[in-house]
Amino acid sequence: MHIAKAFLSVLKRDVTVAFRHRNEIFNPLLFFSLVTLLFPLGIGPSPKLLQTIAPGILWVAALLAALLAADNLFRSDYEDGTLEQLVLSPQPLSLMVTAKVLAHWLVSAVPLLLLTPLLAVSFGLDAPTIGVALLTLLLGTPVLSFVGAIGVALTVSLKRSGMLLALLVLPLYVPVLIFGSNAIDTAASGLPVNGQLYLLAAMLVLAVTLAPLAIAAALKMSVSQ
Amino acid sequence: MAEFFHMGGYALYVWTSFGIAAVVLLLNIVLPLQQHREVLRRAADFHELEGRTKQ
Amino acid sequence: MRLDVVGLHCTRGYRSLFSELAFTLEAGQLLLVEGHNGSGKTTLLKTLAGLREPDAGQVLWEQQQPIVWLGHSNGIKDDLTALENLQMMQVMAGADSLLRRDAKSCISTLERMGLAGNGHRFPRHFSAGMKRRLALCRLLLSSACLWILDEPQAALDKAGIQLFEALLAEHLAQGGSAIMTSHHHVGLQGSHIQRLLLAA
Amino acid sequence: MNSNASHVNSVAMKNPGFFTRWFHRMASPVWFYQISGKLLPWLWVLFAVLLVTGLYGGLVTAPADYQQGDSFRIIYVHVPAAWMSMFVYMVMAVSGAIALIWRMKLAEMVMVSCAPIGAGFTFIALVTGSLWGKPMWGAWWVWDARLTAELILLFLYLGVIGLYSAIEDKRMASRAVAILALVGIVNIPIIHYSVEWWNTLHQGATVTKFDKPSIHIDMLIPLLLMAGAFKVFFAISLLLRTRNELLERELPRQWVKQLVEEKDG
Repeated sequence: MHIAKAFLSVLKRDVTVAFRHRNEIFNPLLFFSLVTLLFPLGIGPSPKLLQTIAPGILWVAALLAALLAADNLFRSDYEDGTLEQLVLSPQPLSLMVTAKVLAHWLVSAVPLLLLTPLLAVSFGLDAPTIGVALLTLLLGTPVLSFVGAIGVALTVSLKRSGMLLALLVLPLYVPVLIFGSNAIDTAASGLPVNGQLYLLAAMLVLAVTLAPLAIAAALKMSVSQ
Repeated sequence: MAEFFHMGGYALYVWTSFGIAAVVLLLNIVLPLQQHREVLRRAADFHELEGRTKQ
Repeated sequence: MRLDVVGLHCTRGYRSLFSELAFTLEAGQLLLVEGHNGSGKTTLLKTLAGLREPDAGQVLWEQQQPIVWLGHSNGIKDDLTALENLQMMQVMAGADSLLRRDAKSCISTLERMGLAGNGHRFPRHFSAGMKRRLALCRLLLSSACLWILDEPQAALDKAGIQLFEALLAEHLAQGGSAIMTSHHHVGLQGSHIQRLLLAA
Repeated sequence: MNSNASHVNSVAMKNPGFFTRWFHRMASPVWFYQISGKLLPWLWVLFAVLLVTGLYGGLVTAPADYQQGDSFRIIYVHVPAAWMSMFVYMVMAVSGAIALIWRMKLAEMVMVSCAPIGAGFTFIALVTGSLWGKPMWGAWWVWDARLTAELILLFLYLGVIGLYSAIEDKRMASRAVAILALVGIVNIPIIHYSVEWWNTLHQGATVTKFDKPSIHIDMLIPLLLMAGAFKVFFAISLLLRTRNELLERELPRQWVKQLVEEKDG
């Protein structure tokens, strides 16, 4: 029972800390909307064209926003010494890490989900497609957070690790990107998408179960620098 | 012999492929050998320095 | 509670900090690790705490149990109030039922460490000494029997140092043991204190 | 790797069986350095034999493909390199797992030495794949499932190399790379199938000619010879790089001192 209490208090604490840095919550949001709005400027306003590329753009923007938001996942804990305490605590590290990544997902990805309909409308997607888009993002963004957290845990002890983090993590984001954007594309043409959604859900389960082990091992390594 | 090098008109593609493969494989041998000499030299300096400070 | 260290060897880059280091720490004993800067004190403490792997040798425990670790960094979050930080320490200390796990014990810990009334303030506004005192609350909130402390008295004023030494003496008296480094003169005397000089 | 404050209490070897003694003796650096020194010349001979017969078979005796003509001979470099790019990653991940679980220094060095070689093979596979695609589809880059997956594999290798060079402390860097390699090996099948799925979905049912054409026997023999040659080459380059890594890490040790003195003396 005590572990569940620890899990919840770590989750609660991380969310409160994030809310005390309110402006940091908006960064991924602003980045997401900006990147999405750059494409029409670059490619041209023709609605039909925008409709076909909207799924890909939404997902690539969500992916980059997740990458950007992931960087401060463990960094502040590493600098103020709480990460050392977490690694040395008798509580199971992979569970505590899951709580931290979940808190990070709640704070960074959920606002993104709320903003997606607005951006999707600007790309001319109809209501059911936006519904599917939200569903794919709901299933996909936790995978992005968990996989991104592995990269962050590996590079937290390095000074300038932004580019390296992208190099480590973006190749691992490819499957989520493929199925996520394709699901929206298929939904736009009215076809059933439950195949893609099942696969996204399978990736989510895989990420939630395996990633914390890798993150815990990586944090133990980073802490011993 | 010329016909062999002509490769049925695909000479450019075939020989470039084999050439690049050869270059990459060669690099994978030459670089380690250079590093080997360099590591030995650094080891020699280290031990020589170590030898001198010990006396 | 016995800690055996056998043939411990740690290096930094090509420089060997210490090798063939061996000692035993019994219950109720204090080990003072001394040495000038860069002699590997922190590396030794991190290795003993399990944060870092030695290049060779073993750190053998009678049985597995949690420790209290205090490094150079205080391990407290500036964005959590003092009480919230203490509550986190309690949770992280793990499932030992010896201590009451509630807010009252946190408040009494604050008072004991001379931080009474600061419960709802943020460590961001604390002085270095107050932050160190908050970090030292960790000692009271965990029932672990081994303390591994890296310069616990850093930034503490005279009263703070005396308070810490009283806590340490009490801990040793109750059969706990501790390993610490310190540049200040430790005011404790007695046969139960071992000194270890790292002369790298 | 239990999660609470576990201390390094390495298991005392009560009565080590042959395997454990061999396993740990194999880990002793000096033993490895001498053995690899003796092995390398033989590997060179084997590599030369396999390479010459493979090339001769592939470039001369093998009949030209009825459809692709002589350009199909690129297969003798492209396919072995593609196989090796996967094989090397697996060797890297396995040695990473050994390094993580048994803390064996030698496994760490083998793992780290694999990355550049694997990246080399992946690069060869990509370039020869594009050179092979040009005469057939008139485009330097074809978004074929295999080539795309190979490109992502190259980025995985570059990630491993980048991570290793970013961390100064070699022991920590190897631990990090071992974790990344294991995460990578779990993701590679997922990436392959999702790219495969993505490719068939967008390109419709055009069967790309990249999988080995229904291969005639005297086309197949040289291919296997070349694959063998590449594997032996991998062993050579791996031994060379591992020996360097070994010297690098054991530099201050006594056996390196004697080695250096023998060389100068």
